[in-house]
Amino acid sequence: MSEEKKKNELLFFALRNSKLKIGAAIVFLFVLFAIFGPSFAKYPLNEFVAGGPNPPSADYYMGTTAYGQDVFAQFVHGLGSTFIVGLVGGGIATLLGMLVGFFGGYKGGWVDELLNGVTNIILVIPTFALLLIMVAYLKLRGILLESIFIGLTCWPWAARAIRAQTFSLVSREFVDLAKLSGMGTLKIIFREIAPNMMSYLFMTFILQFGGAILNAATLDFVGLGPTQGASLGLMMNWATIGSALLLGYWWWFVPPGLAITAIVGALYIMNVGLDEVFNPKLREM
Amino acid sequence: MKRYFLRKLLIYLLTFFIAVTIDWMIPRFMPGDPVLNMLAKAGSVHAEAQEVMYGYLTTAFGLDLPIWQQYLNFWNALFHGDLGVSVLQFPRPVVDVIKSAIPFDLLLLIPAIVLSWIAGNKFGAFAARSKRMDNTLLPVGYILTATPYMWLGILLGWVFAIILKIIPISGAFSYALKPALTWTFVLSVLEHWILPFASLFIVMFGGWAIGMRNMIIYELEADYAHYLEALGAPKRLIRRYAYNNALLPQLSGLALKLGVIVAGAMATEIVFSYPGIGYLILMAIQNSDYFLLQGCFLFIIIGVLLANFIIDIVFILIDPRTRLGMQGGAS
Amino acid sequence: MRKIVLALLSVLIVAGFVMSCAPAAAEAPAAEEEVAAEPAAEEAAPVEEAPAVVDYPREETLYTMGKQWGPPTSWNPMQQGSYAMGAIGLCYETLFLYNPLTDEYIPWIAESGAWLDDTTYELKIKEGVTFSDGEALTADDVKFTFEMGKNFKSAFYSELWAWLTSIEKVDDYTLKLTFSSPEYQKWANYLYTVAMLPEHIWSTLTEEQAITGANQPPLGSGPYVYEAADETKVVWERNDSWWGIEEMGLNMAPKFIIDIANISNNAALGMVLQGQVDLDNNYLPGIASVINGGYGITTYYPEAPYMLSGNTAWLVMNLKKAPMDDAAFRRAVAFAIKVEDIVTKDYGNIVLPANPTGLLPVWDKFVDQAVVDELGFSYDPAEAKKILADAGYKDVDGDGFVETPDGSQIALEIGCPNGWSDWMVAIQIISQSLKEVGINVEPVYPDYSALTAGLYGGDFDMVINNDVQISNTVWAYYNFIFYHPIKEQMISGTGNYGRYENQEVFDLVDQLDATPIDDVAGMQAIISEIQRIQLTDLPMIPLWYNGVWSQVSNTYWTNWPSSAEGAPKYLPATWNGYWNMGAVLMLAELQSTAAE
Amino acid sequence: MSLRVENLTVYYQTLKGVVQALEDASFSLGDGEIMGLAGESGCGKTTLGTSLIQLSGRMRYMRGKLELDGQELPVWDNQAMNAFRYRKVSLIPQYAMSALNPTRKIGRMTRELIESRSVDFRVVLPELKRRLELVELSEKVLDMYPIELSGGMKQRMVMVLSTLLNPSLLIADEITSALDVSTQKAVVKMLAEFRDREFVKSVMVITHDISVLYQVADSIMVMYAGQLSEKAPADAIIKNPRHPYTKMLISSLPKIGVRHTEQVLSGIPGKPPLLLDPPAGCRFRDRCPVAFEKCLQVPPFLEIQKDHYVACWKEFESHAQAK
Repeated sequence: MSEEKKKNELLFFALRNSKLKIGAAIVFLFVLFAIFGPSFAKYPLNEFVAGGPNPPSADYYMGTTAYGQDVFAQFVHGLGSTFIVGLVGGGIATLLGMLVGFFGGYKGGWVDELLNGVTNIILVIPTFALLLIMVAYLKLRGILLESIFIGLTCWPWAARAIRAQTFSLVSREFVDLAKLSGMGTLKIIFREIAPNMMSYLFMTFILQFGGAILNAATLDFVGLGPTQGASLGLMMNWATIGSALLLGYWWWFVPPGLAITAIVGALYIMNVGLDEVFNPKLREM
Repeated sequence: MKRYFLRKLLIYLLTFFIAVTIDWMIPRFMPGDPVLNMLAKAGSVHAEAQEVMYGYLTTAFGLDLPIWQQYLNFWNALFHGDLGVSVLQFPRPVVDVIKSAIPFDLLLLIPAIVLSWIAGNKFGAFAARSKRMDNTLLPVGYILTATPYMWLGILLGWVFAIILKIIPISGAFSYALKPALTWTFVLSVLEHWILPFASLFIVMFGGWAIGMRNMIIYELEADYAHYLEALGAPKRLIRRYAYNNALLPQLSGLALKLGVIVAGAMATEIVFSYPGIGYLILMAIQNSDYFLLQGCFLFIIIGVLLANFIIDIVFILIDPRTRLGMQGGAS
Repeated sequence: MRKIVLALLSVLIVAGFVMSCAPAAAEAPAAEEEVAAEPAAEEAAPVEEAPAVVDYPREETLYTMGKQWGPPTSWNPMQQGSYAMGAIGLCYETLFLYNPLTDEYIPWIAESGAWLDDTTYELKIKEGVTFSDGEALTADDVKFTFEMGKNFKSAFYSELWAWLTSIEKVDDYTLKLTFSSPEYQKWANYLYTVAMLPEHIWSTLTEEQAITGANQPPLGSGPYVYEAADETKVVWERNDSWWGIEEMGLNMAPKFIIDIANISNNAALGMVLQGQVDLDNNYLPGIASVINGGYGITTYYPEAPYMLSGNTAWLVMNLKKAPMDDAAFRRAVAFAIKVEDIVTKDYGNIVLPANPTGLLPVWDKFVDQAVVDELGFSYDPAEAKKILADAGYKDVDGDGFVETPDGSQIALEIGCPNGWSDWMVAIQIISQSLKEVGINVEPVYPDYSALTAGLYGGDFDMVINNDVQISNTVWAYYNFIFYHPIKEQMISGTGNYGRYENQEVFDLVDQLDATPIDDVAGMQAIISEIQRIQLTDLPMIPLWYNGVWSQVSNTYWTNWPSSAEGAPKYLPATWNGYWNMGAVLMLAELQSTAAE
Repeated sequence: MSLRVENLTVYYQTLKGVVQALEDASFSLGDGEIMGLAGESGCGKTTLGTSLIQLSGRMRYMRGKLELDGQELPVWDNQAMNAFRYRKVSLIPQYAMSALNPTRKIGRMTRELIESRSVDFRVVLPELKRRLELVELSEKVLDMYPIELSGGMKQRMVMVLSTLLNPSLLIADEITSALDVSTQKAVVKMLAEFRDREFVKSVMVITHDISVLYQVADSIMVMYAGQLSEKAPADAIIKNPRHPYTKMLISSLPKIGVRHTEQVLSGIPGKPPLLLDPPAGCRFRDRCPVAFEKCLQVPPFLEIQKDHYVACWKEFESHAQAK
């Protein structure tokens, strides 16, 4: 089948894959919210506009924190940073993972051992050990910094996964043939191996995207997150610090967690949809 | 094979060496002076005494030595199981502090990880059986794995501890008890254990289920599966093969997740004030007890490395492809 | 393979259970104690034992929380900050107690103490005071304890010997102390902070053992003895042969006192609300909203500020840096900060805005109102702008922020340790209100040690600090603000981190130290001079009074200290140094609800 | 007659529409006959082959009747077909190299497969060993993992495995394409050997490589664009082809026994038609030098000589004249 046709077919299946549509719709919705939400926020971010905690009302769409900050403002800005983290963090992690995974898996031997060693080191050093030192030195930390940090520390997962996958491909015939035909390493990797695990790479990226978001949430929650702006993890952090549960300020800690779950969940569902689109075999299941 | 193992071992030792070196840097890289922090915490009224104390403790922590010597001493002490003294829990040795936290982690993490892995794989394989189940059951998996550990923890605690008041929200066992091997105590331990365990288990379960589901679908489309079908082999057999083969990537996933899980466990332990390593780390961070921090990280490093090594070996034992592929690489 | 995994799992679970009892085993002495203390618990192993049985009956137990950051690890009264809750106060005792609320010194181990002349102090000790092992506590033990400061330089009170020359034993219950230069105020402080140690146990210890040892289990003369401790708590059991029962007719109500190591705010508040903790000394955000909320939770005051004031939160500025080196600028800052917002929004009205002098309410009598009226300050942005303008601070480049008179940009940082949530919010509010008058200050949250390093080394702009606590002497406050001499490293316990230099005021502070504690008029005279200088130069700006955080549950115990008529008037706090500030007397006043 | 096929028609369901991969194939296969099935790639030979044992997901059985040893083959009914698979009809797949479960020792996998077909492995084992010997594989392979075998070894292993239950019909799909010439010969010879020893009654060897067929095949069937063109004894096809397409196919072979490469026939102008909506009548028409108006109808597959079937109007005419 020619390239042109392939494209159409993918598009065709993309359009009639409900998983993909639902997932994408949810994510898209939140993206819109993140982009346009701030302009609807009545109050500036993190400013102490109200006397104290207020339940949601026409005045404060999503209520206010115990300190009288507008939750809506925090929420929409938080959404924004969530996507930044996912995109930047997940992106960097996936790229590094591909690089390491492909070469390790394909080359094998000492290259593999070396890359493996590097992976292991990153893997075994609890990532927030590095973060701690960073935190200690940087009095001001932004979302972008956090994203980059996550990207630089969370790639081993992808690397290992891709490496394993590459392994199984390397022992397949077409790779042998390619080798016999004297193709160069890069060529084989990107012409033979990569295309054969496109959907897998996609899956990896989206998992990383979601993973980065969850990672950030955890870091923020233990108080190692950004010191400026807003993030959903920070909201939860402050909510627990402010005993929001016991005082029943549900509007403070429910939305951020829900949003994260919804976004990441939607991403995963979307991802499986894509998987089916890319992989005809799955369609027939 | 032997040669291969030796090489692997070497790699791991190297990794260990580097990781530990980085770990060693933590307290020394931190701005400020651990001893000063400690004195600041001591909050003694009289500065004069503090200055004496300062000199005294600096020697006690061996921070007055040249850096290279400190490094050598660190390794030396390491092999004698001495990780220095905790600042937060002065004068308690870091090793003691960690020792008393480890059981709670084993209690929490091992069952959570292993059970969720097994259950998740089964569920994923089950979900992959038919389109209908796939579409109905799996979204559950996605939602679960997409839930932030601590948020689930908060909600669980909220529902069971605060609204229903049927499970204690914090600690590892009732404050009215002394640790002793009695039923009362064991029950109390279980009752405090269940919520943190649940929030870890549930989230991980979703992850494994999805992983397995994706893997098994690939396997079911593999050539050997088609061949068996052509020879009229029953679905049962084919599924079994697919499942077993799909377990391999899942297994390597297990090794990889450990790092992440530690973080997740940390968040969970914080929510429930469960006195494991994660909680200890938070304590150490908040009180800038970098010696304790160092110890905790060392523990994690060793744990993760060990797990990786074991899983590597298991892999070699059960996956001929890897084994032979690697031998090829080795020779 | 799954079989293997399962096997592994089960093995580890079992291992986990067994090991989870390790803490008990690990603390060998403790374990032995337990065996001795209650065989019942040890025999409780058999399966048929009813699950309801607990080691500490609830209605006889007082649960406290708030002091212990991390597991209890030291019972050594020489480790001022880190000893386990109650080591001094419940177990070891001091010569006197000091109750700040009534400003009185209560003879405790001591029968009396008096200055015979400017350099000699006579100390009489109660007869019949005994340690919990039955040994009598005599002049020898007191002498030994104080002389430990001479022999062991690292003892926290070793500096005492810079101005104490000798201690001589007159008889078994009388001591005569001779001073080179009497520092009355400081001495008065020692009288209720130094715990008396049993010579027959401590005399054999080396300096290292004595100063850095864990001293577990401890043996003191107090109303409670060490029962047990593990990762999460320390348990004290009432000493029914305590000397105080006869000597002072005091009967401590709780049979057991269990102090729980701090847990997350959520969990803490939860336990308070459910009556699982009787006395909680954590800062619990939002507590105001549950008081009188039907939970049976009360605080010292039934309405705002709810809490007693325990220390002053200061805005410390680096006087070695422009523009903080300019008194006018500092004054403008003082006028610009909207402390009211911090009080209402950050703390939900559980704190009080500070008096311009920064003196705690208990020291109102030392506030020279005339000086305050003349030189004091209050939130007034207009005034702040005016002061800036007059001093030549103008917005030259039109970025909305003023520049220094010499036209250079102002971009300052105000810091507090990362994770100190209430302060993090506070500095956000401060930076917000300073920006409103055109002073460009950004909030920053460095890690604690980074912050203190900067503070001690003089590398900072603005920092919130509350190092000095409520105590018997206002001198301690001025010693903090005007600490001298200025050193390279102004480590904790000193003060004056902004490096304010003014010999005149330094001398006044020393003079104050050398004023007898009962010479109130003399003190007032000196203090009003100090206050004049303080309010003119504003080396630090007092912001608000942190409370003696204390919320109590009336589910199991009642008659807590409170402002109410006839209620006990003590600091309801378990923090180190507070038991001996009268809190221990609270235990005798408590009433069990089970009793009724 | 071990296999009789009548009007077997199989289409593919794709997005673009229905691909008419196999149109009214009617032929038969005698006991002990090894029939080669040749044609350019995409001519539907693999479709024909696999449709005899298992219709893959997107294949649609349209019509036709299949009979094996007098029993009807219910290829349209996946369940019912199971009874015939392996015991009656078996397959050596194109992907023989990766047909074995990589994580099972070959012996164990074989056992599990055999037992899953409710046959006692212990009974089969001796025979299995004998056959391994026959294909020059030592018993040890049973204790090996597939990855430890060379391509040729795997190929032979699969051969043994696929024929272990002595199926009546064996479909060998492109068994030689991945092998080098010498191994090809060996494999092909064994195929014959298997037939002679009656491990299998009859074999259908699918390949684009006529030279391979010439070595073993008793008869050769040529397909073009989903239609049968010609079937005849191997000699007849090679020496005296009747269908114009076959003629070109043969003539385009430089010399007998030399490998024919996979390219579109050089000698013939044009390309085979798309099977999405193929032209009516003879699908070779457009490329056929001798085509005439009659070719607008589909030519029947007629036996113009003993065992020599052709589907070409021109041939029918000349044949008629010859008589």
